[in-house]
Amino acid sequence: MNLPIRTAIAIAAVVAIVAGCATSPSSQDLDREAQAAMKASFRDQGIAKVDRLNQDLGQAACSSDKPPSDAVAERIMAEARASVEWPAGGQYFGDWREGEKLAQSGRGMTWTDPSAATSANGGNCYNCHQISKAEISYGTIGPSLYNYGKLRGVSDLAAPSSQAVVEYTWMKIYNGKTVNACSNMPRFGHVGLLDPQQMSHLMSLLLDPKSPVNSQ
Amino acid sequence: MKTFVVGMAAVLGATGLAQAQGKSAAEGIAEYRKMLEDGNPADLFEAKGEALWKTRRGPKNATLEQCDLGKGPGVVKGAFVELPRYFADTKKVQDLETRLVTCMEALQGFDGAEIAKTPFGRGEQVALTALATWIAAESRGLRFNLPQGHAAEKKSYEIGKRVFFYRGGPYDFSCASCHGEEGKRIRLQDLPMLTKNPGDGVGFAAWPAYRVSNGEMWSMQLRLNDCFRQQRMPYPIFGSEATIALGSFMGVNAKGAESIAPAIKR
Amino acid sequence: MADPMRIRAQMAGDKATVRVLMSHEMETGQRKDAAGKTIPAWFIQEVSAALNGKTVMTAQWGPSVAKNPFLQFNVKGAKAGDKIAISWLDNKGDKRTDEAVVA
Amino acid sequence: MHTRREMLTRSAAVMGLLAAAGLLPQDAQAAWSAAAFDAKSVADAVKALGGAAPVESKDVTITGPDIAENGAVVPIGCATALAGVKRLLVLVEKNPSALAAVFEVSDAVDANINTRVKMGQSSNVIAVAMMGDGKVLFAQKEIKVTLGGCGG
Repeated sequence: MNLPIRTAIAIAAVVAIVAGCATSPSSQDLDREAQAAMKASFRDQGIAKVDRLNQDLGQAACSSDKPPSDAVAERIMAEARASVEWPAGGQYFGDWREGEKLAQSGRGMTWTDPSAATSANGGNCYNCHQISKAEISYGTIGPSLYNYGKLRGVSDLAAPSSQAVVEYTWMKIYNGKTVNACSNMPRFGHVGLLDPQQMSHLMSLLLDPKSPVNSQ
Repeated sequence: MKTFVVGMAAVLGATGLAQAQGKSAAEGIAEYRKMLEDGNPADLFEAKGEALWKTRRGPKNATLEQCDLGKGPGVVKGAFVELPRYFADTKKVQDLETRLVTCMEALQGFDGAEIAKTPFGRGEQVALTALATWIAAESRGLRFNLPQGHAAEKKSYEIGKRVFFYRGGPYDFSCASCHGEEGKRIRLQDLPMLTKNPGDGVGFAAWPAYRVSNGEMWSMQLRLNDCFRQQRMPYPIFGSEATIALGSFMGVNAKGAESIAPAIKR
Repeated sequence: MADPMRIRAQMAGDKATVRVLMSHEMETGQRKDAAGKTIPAWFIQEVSAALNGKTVMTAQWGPSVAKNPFLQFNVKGAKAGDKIAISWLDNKGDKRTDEAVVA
Repeated sequence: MHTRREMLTRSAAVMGLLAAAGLLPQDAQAAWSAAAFDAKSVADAVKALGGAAPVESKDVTITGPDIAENGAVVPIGCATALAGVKRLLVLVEKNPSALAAVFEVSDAVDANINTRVKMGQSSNVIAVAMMGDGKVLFAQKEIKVTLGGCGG
């Protein structure tokens, strides 16, 4: 337990140094006290253990009302890009109907969820994004994904011209920190929230010309 | 009977079409919320809380009428809009619920640690929620004005700010992921921006609130508890420093906002 | 014992508008608990309203009336100071009567 | 009500309801109409209460939101200005049991009642007025139930 705390503090200190001289010593004391308060204020419950409070570089660097420095942001994005696993056999696509079900489901990874298995998780997509036109209950934390593939000129999933968009979209779902260091979006592939097949269903929902996202 | 069914199908088609072209979803939701305003079941909890305040209970068979919520023993009106605050007797910054536990312990002889361990909606936690509902209602219409004179109160705010932005867990969420920007929503629910004055009764100033979705009264401690659940964080301990510091951060930010608690929420 | 109702009765013209909130689970009997066991139905089945002791309305409710039920109706010919009594009886035989004075 | 004779042939529960439908003595044990509340469809529920085939009528109104933020609590109003109403019914077409509430109204109250119901999904909600002359009139409105919150 001690090691991660120290790591987190070390990261926080690095971030403070990199961010410049705006932080006073007392602010660093408060940072340390806040870390200690977090560790003392939570307990394990079900699948949600206190080790969830241990922060990696990106989580620590994006835990402030100020963004990290360009250098730190670059490092977060570079590490994220290096972490992306591409689908075996180039199997980017599945079934948009399954993708819609995943997009609708807000389940997964809370202390009331019995299992952390990918099969127990939803994509939570509609919580933050508009996707199909039919679903009016959508969030606005993320951009609208309505007509996602159509707006990007995808009319044939297998066409070479679609390749760049396909890869970008996979990367974004797998680990959104590849594109934006402090992205609000969960890293579905990187953290193992969804398996490659589930991600392929979401890919189809967004990009398949037959998906209601693009056909309606 | 057949005519009834056929007739209904025809009408259904027509009204469905008319509605699709009519009000927007947001207008529809606003209309729904307005209809629920009159007759907020929080009233039931408010009445229960008032009775509990005045009832002799606990090992000491005493009422809570001498409880000091920050404005002197027995002063209820106006206490809610100044909490969390520093209390000299406990040497701690306390929110409404932890302060009530202190009073239940000191005046009535209850075991405070036992109450803190009790799950929401059971045993003395039920009483606590009802008491908090009534105490909040006694400050309805008053404006938030948390004291920041004591060093511990300033520190609580600063720690709360850091807790608010703390990202962690499998989703990388912090409180700020949902409540750090203006005009956002999750599904159809508007998300109050809590990093600056949220305006009248949108966020902090609306709790305790009656939750329509499960028909329960939610105190601020339970509200925060479920926020952390949805953040995929571990379980926040009742009355822990992080939860109280968050109350300080949001409460100070809500300065000047009119309290509409106890409100009714989805 | 069930918690008290909240009854408000206010004159509007020559009628009293009565608003009632009842404290009740209104369990449908279709939900399951965490262990997968069905939670038995528990809901108010009968409601009656009386003006100065004379019944003016009765109702039968099913489990799809919302939890902590709300009921609003108008009583004709009431005047300030009159007594409105509301009673309910649930499927377990629990009952409750509360009274309010028309304002 | 000329449906009385028909009703007498039904279950004991419905017979008990007759007592409730009449001028109820102060402390009578009114029986709850299990058959009506068990009915799956709107038509069957009305039938179980001894009603004729409902006819849509502009004289009956149903009010409610177009969209419910949560199906657990949906405010509904049912009313009619017609004289001679015996009962007002509130039904939700797509609920497992359609009937939500039956109000036996006397001349001392307006036939105008507001309450709140649960809805399992988007559905038509229906107000039925059973008249003293045996007519059964209805009005309906579609209410959309949305998925709310984080959904977890």
